[in-house]
Amino acid sequence: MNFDFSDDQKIMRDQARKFLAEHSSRKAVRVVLNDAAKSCDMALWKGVAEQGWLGAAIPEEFGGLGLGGLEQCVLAEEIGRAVAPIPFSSTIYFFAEAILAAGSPAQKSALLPKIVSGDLIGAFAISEGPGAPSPTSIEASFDGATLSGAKIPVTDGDIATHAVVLAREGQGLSLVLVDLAQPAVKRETLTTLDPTRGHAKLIFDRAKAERIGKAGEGWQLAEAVLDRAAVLIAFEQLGGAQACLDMAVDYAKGRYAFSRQIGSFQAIKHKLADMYVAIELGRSNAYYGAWALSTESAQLPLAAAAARIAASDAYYFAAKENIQAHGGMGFTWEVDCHLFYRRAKLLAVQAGGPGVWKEKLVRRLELKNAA
Amino acid sequence: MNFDFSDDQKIMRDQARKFLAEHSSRKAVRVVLNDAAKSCDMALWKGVAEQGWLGAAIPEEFGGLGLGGLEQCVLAEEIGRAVAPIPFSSTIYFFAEAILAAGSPAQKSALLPKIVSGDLIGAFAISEGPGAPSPTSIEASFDGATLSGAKIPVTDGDIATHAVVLAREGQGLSLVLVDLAQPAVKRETLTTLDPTRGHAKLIFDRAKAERIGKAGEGWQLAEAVLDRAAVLIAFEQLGGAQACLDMAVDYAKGRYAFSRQIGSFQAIKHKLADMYVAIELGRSNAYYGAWALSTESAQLPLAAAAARIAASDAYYFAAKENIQAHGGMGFTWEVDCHLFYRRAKLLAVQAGGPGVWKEKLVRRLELKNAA
Amino acid sequence: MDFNDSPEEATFRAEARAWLEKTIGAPAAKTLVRIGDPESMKGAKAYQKKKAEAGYAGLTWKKEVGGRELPPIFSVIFGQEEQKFQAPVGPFAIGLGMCIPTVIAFHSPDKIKRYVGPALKGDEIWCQLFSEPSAGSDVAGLKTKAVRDGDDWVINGQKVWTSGAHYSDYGILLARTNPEKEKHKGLTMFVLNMKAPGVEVRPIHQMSGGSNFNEVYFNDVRIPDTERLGEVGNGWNVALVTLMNERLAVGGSSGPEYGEILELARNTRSPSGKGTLIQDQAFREKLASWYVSSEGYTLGKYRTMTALSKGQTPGPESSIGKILNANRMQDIGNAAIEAEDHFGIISDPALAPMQGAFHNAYMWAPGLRIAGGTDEILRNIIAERVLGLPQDVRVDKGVAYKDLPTNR
Amino acid sequence: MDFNDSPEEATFRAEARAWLEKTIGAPAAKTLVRIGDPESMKGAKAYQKKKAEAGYAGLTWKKEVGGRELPPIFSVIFGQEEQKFQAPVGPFAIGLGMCIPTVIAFHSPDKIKRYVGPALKGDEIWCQLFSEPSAGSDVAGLKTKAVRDGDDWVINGQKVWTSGAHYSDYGILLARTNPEKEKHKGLTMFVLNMKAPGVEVRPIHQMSGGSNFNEVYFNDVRIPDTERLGEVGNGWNVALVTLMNERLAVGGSSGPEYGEILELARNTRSPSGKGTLIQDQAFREKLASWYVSSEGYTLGKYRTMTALSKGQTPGPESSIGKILNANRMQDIGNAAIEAEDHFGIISDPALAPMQGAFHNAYMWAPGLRIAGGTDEILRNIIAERVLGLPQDVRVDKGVAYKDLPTNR
Repeated sequence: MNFDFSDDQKIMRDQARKFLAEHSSRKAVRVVLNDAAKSCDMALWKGVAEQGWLGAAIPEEFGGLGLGGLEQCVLAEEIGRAVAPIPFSSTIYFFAEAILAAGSPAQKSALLPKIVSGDLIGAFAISEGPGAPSPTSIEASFDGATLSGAKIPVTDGDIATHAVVLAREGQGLSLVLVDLAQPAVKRETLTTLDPTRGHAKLIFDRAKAERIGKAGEGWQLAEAVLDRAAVLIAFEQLGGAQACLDMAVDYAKGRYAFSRQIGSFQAIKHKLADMYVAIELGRSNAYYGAWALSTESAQLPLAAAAARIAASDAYYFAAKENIQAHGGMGFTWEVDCHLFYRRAKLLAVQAGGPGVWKEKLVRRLELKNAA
Repeated sequence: MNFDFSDDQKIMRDQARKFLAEHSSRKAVRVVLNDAAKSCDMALWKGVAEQGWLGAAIPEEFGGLGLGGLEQCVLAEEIGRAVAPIPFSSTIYFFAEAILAAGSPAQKSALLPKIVSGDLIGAFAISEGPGAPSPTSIEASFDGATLSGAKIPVTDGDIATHAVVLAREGQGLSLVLVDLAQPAVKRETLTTLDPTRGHAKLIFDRAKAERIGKAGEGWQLAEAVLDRAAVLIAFEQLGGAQACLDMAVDYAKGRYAFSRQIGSFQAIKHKLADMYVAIELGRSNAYYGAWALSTESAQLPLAAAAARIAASDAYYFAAKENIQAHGGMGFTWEVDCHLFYRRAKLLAVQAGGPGVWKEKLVRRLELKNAA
Repeated sequence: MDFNDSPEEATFRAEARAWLEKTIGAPAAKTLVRIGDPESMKGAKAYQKKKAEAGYAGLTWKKEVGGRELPPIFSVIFGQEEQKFQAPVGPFAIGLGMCIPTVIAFHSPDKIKRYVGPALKGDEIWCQLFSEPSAGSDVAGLKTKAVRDGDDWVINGQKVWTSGAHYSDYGILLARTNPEKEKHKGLTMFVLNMKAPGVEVRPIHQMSGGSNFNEVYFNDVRIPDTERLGEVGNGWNVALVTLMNERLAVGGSSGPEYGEILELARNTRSPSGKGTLIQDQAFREKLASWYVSSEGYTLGKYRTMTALSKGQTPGPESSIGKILNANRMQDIGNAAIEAEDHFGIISDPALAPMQGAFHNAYMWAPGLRIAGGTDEILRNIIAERVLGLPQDVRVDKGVAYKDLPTNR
Repeated sequence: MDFNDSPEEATFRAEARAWLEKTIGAPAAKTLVRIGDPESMKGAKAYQKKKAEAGYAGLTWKKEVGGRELPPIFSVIFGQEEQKFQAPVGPFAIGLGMCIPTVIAFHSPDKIKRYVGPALKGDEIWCQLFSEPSAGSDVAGLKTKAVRDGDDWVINGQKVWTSGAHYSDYGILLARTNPEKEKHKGLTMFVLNMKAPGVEVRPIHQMSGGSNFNEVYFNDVRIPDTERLGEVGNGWNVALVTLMNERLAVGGSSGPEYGEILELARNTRSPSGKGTLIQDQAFREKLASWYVSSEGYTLGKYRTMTALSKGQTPGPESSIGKILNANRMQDIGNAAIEAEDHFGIISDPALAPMQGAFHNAYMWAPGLRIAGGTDEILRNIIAERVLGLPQDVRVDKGVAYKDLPTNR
């Protein structure tokens, strides 16, 4: 039985944590939060590129480190803990994974090295409006050479250089690649709950585009990308949730009310114990997702759904009760609680909301039991 | 604003409570609980008849007191508090209400006086097996003169003298009245979670029966009876939930752990506060149901659903956390906690489970908003 | 059982309604009155003056201070009618609801005369200065010092979460006059002139973005001893009177309710991909619970009104309302955002459903769960004052304030 | 990251499996071994004897007491394989898991020789006598008196919730030898001969109907001082060793799980009247949560095993499992009953789904939430020992046991 990360992976985690503590302190995050014009810390982005994180899971032939999914999970957890204001998930979990999964050799060698170097910022564009997207709801269309339609919201779409877009092609759906640096692409930046990440509406008017993977396989490809991303995001969520618990424990030890540390009151103790339980439940499910991710296991779809559901629950609960444990201070802008409360919601909806994943989980469980 | 019971009704409640404390003490309930052959306290049944409770809402012309729905609610709450082992709900909330709602003058004058005197024990038979019944699921059939089929479970069906049965008649459903004292009716008593109330499977083999109300209106009539019963049962549930809270508060004051009253620990305090909140939420909704019941308001269907949902939640929560607050003692047969835990479940499913009523509530809310 | 006014109540409601129609015009739809902005403040003061002249201010107060000595139910009724007309009463709620009753109960006759009239007429606005950065749930643990100097007291320290401090003329201030005594026994209450030198008001920047509260700093602020409320060292008992009045001023539920999210669900795809959200049974069951909670809250207020109109005083059970409302608000806001899926992250009022009302609920609810008694404190209150459970162990009994352990 | 045994572990597992096939036969489906009934008890003792002879008992113990000094992971592996074969290990779990390790740690060499062998071979069964009617969560508050009389101690009092007392030969007994001392300091541990005069065992009638536990009464029971475990007054520290071993013996989840209720849902009408329950989105979302909780528990055990196989000792975090399992069991039982609608009240195994397994869960879960540490105590343990939060205020510090306030 070896259901844990390796010592090397743990060393990598410690290094990542140290690096982010230095280059993505809460103070640094607040620079982005407080500046409406900023939605990303470009210096940090360059930094993580130099650390090799962007290429961690990209094969060496394309300039990456050729490490596996487990190393990605380790990095994801630390990025989540730091609420890092960089387009890491969009570029790595979504864009790069899509290229790796379905890109042609030409596309790979054209794009992957740029990802490794940090010159390419990727986005993944599915949503076209309120509610969960479905194969029949997608209206953006690809005619084999150009893309037309609108995507809203696109996370990191305001700063992305390229996007992978789900679009209608003939009777089916396809994934298409778009270079966003062309006049046929308009961007409208969006105001969201989480100002530490950029969002935009992307409008395509016969924009030059090329397909990724086979025509008509767009939905299945997108689902596959989402399954892998769900595991990686689960680790970001757990990193954030753990940071909330750490904050709350710290505050509960230092804050006095009625001449006692508030952490000596069961109302607080049990609240924090419940956070811990939720996080550990998420961790166990996320570890299984990590194993399935790194082994390309057939269990991935079910494991990814479980990891995402547990991690989303844990982060929301930890983020909101961390505010509560802080009392009035927690409701102020100056105290960091709300950074996590905001990010928790972004990560909970970014790859599809809880309802979507609960349905996925049960459908996959039914298939498994039928098998 | 006069959203409360009247002083007279409160006096009636105090008298009912005193009477039940004397004649339906927990000790008396345990006589029924511990004796597999017993499912009802007949002496108590005679007693409540003498008190006039059985005729409280039955018009004077049929020997009743001709009081209103509010008085019934007051009695229901006390019966719930006492976990009284009598077929009160089956006979009064269901059987009598069905006769009053749809019975012919002949049926009324034949049956109602016997109810008032306590000689008639009524049952209401809809369920034919696992899961919520639906207009299409009912198989028992009535040919205009005789009834065939089986009903399971029928609460108090083991001791009932008469039953109102939902059965298929031609294309539709009808309510039919059956005298159970005939060879064409077989009874099989059932083992249930709540031994303080009797249950049976009733098997009809061309049993003499007569219709109540119009042919084909059985489902609507049953729904109307269920709406009224839901409000009255809600008061039984709140009476039971309040008894749980009272027990828990009492125990928490007297029981010491770590040399403190356990009621001084927030884990217990907040648990009991949550019970109180749930009960008060149920009470407010149930009061509204009582008002709608007593005024025959068009709001009854919606109010009844809200009252039933809130009261079912409150009773289940109070019953299970009352055991928890009692610790090991609460898990013993000798301590009374489990009487409520058992009765809570019976009352939660007897008139249709929570899922059924949540769907009813929303459907009725949609109608109201559409109107 | 009915929802009708008594004859007297009905007559009063009719008069009130007639007066409001004459004064304000037609009933208005629910809108957010932006308290504090100069324009609406002028309008509010003008309304309050007319209200006082018409005898609708201080309804429950003694006649000698300009009241009408009516039972509390009548001010509830007037408040209900005012709400229908969206009367701009916000700026005066704390002053007339909490501060002035305390002044009347504890100040000297001439001072009472001095303060009550202008407050009733809306000429002067009051705020309440109790909470401090290190004294929130435990108000009696406050630090702000008042030191006697001749005929004055010299105030140094800081208050926090003070609503309306920036537009208030006066405030009632709870300060520590003797750190040698037990914490509850070393406090004294004062009337503070908010315009006095050394008083500095700074807005608090909330996590939700806005600023509805203030910090108030005291730097050698002088208060004449003639502005003391009650005896030296009796401040806690004075504060209890103030806070008791707070409970009567329970606010209603704000933010989107089951009706709003039901509307949203009609036009939103369900997460399961089968039909719309309103057809989703998981959503329908949640909707049922929100309905039960929301209606239960409203009906509970009717029960409180019934008690009032029978001359009883409502107890701490009204704490239930805030626990239910704040948590339901957070839950509904969150559910709506998640139902919107990825689009739910967009909070821009121009794009988000209901002009971002669900997002506001999501960001506001955490504050609502804390302000005026946290969920946890309210559960303590219910457990101790309603259920009669014993207090938690008190480690500060018999200990001088200065010797108490405090934030590290 | 993988779920594989290390080479040594794999070899050991193969040997164990081969031995179990030889000894028991084919792997068996999960069945309830009715501990205590004479027949299955004979079988259990026979199995335990073979197990000891084959060297599979006391795997982790020192060689001089008949163990093999293997790391804990090996006894976990053997336990996993035993479970697949439904090996009848129940009656020995407490004795070999908790009592005998305590005997080994604190008893005299000759007594260790006397007790360990027969226990390993299953000839003698042990029980643990700690909890009392007024000392549940607060075990150290126990009343049972041990008074020195010559070479003996005279025991009077009562224990409760003792599993297996009725078929046990010996027990370890925690008693109060000095009420003048603080409660933790006046306790002493003894080995009790359950057949000694004055020991009376009575079954406890549970709310669920059955009787899986006992009360044990002591009426002038004499224990020679040579059967004392550890120093007089050191009983609490001895007990901590016993309880630490308890944590390693964490049981798995019992009762129906998401798989069973999923089956039920396939053939049950939905409460909404639309299709079957499995098509009901509200049910599907609940099912998803149960799956996450149940799988999370199992995966958490793999994490514990990983720690064990790396030679680390698992901490109190395993408390999580019981909180999750007991509450999920209650929730699933309740949901299944409610899904059956009115029919759900029928608990008769001949009629109820899964022979009444859901009803058993409903009636058993409340006990599971209490036994071996209530939900509340476990949360305290997590908060204090995992998160490092401060203890609650202790009012019994420095107070003699006899002066402590107790149940009124």
